[in-house]
Amino acid sequence: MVKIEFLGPIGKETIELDAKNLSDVASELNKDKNISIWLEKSAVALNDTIVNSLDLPLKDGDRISILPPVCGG
Amino acid sequence: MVKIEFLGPIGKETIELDAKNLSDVASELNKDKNISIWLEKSAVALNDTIVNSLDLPLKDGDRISILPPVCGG
Amino acid sequence: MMVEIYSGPLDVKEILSKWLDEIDGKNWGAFIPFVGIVREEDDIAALSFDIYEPILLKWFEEWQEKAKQRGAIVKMAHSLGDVPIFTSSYIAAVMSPKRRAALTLIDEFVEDFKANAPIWKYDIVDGKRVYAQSRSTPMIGAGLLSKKD
Amino acid sequence: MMVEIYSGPLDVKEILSKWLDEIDGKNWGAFIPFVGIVREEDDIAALSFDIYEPILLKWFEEWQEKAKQRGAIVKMAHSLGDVPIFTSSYIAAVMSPKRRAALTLIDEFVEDFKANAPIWKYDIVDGKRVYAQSRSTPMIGAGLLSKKD
Repeated sequence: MVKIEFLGPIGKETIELDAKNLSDVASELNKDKNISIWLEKSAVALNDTIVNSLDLPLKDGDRISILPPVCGG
Repeated sequence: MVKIEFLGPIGKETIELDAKNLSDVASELNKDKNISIWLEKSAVALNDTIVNSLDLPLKDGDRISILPPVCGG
Repeated sequence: MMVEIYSGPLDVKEILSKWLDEIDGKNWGAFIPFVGIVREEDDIAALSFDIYEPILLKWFEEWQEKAKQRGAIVKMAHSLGDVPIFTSSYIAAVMSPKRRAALTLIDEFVEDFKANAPIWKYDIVDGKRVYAQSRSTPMIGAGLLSKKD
Repeated sequence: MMVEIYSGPLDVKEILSKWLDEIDGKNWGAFIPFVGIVREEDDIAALSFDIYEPILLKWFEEWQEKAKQRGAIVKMAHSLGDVPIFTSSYIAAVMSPKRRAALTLIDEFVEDFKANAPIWKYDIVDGKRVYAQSRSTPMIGAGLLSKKD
């Protein structure tokens, strides 16, 4: 199981999923329209490191963060 | 008569000259080698306004400043 | 040297004084702080901020490393929660031996901060907290999980 | 708003505090000071400065006008006479509604200051005051009176 946390304004509780890689996560999350509209413009971190590939294998306990558009300052 | 003042590191007292325009001033000042070496890299102000032409007519009491290379800050 | 996160508005004088004390007696020739202040605009009473610290710290550490390679140091303070208009929510700074490097670095650091620091901004209007969506920027790599088909 | 000229080193905290008080309650979103500090280098004990105020004030007024056209304000403080190492001789600052304009303006303002403000720098080494010739820049229009033939 991996944890998915939704940061900032997405306003959704952390969920747990069975997923072998980020493609599985993408498939699952895109089923929910309220989440998929955020995914288009959100970056993704695996255990607090921004990632750029869907092929990354996931292991039990991994933590995935969804980061919507930012505006610090 | 016009006044010529030498600013910053030139270290020369103000002088007075008879001159109808800046060309006359240039001719006169270039006679002194200790001044002419500064003129190559110095800007010129007439009554505290930087000027860019030798043809400017001068009138009695005008004040010309010679500004050597700068380094503020 | 860490990111300094404060609850509510920043005490600009105190933070700048502290950073000035840090450079005292060192050989930095240029110190450039950038002070960001909440503007009165669109009837907002305040801005409010969420921060995801673990990734902010990594982002900042990478900038410390980039600055170090140029012989410089970067500093940063940011507010968490509500920050009323006319008060400061953000201070960045560069200390560098030389002017030119310092001016380039503060520009790059502040611009990358706006684009990639994991901080979310909200307008406080009539007591409500509204995500500043139109002023926000997708981070580098955004859209990875978006359905392409 | 005039150029502030001080005898000897600048009290950075006091000057920044004063400028921060001036922006308090106004709608400036970005305040960027540039603080120049005398570096320990080549055995100098201090730097020393001559200033030709009438032309410095004109130069500064032109910059105030340029800044105004961009909706911003520029500020400046500079030392006259001797300034020991590790103390400040120069502070410039920009106040602007927006970040991007402020970053561009402080860069242009500081660079033009170095090239065209009528200020002359001397190294104080072994009690002697030596013109910093190799670090100095001819102003725009330099060479007008040079003999061309």
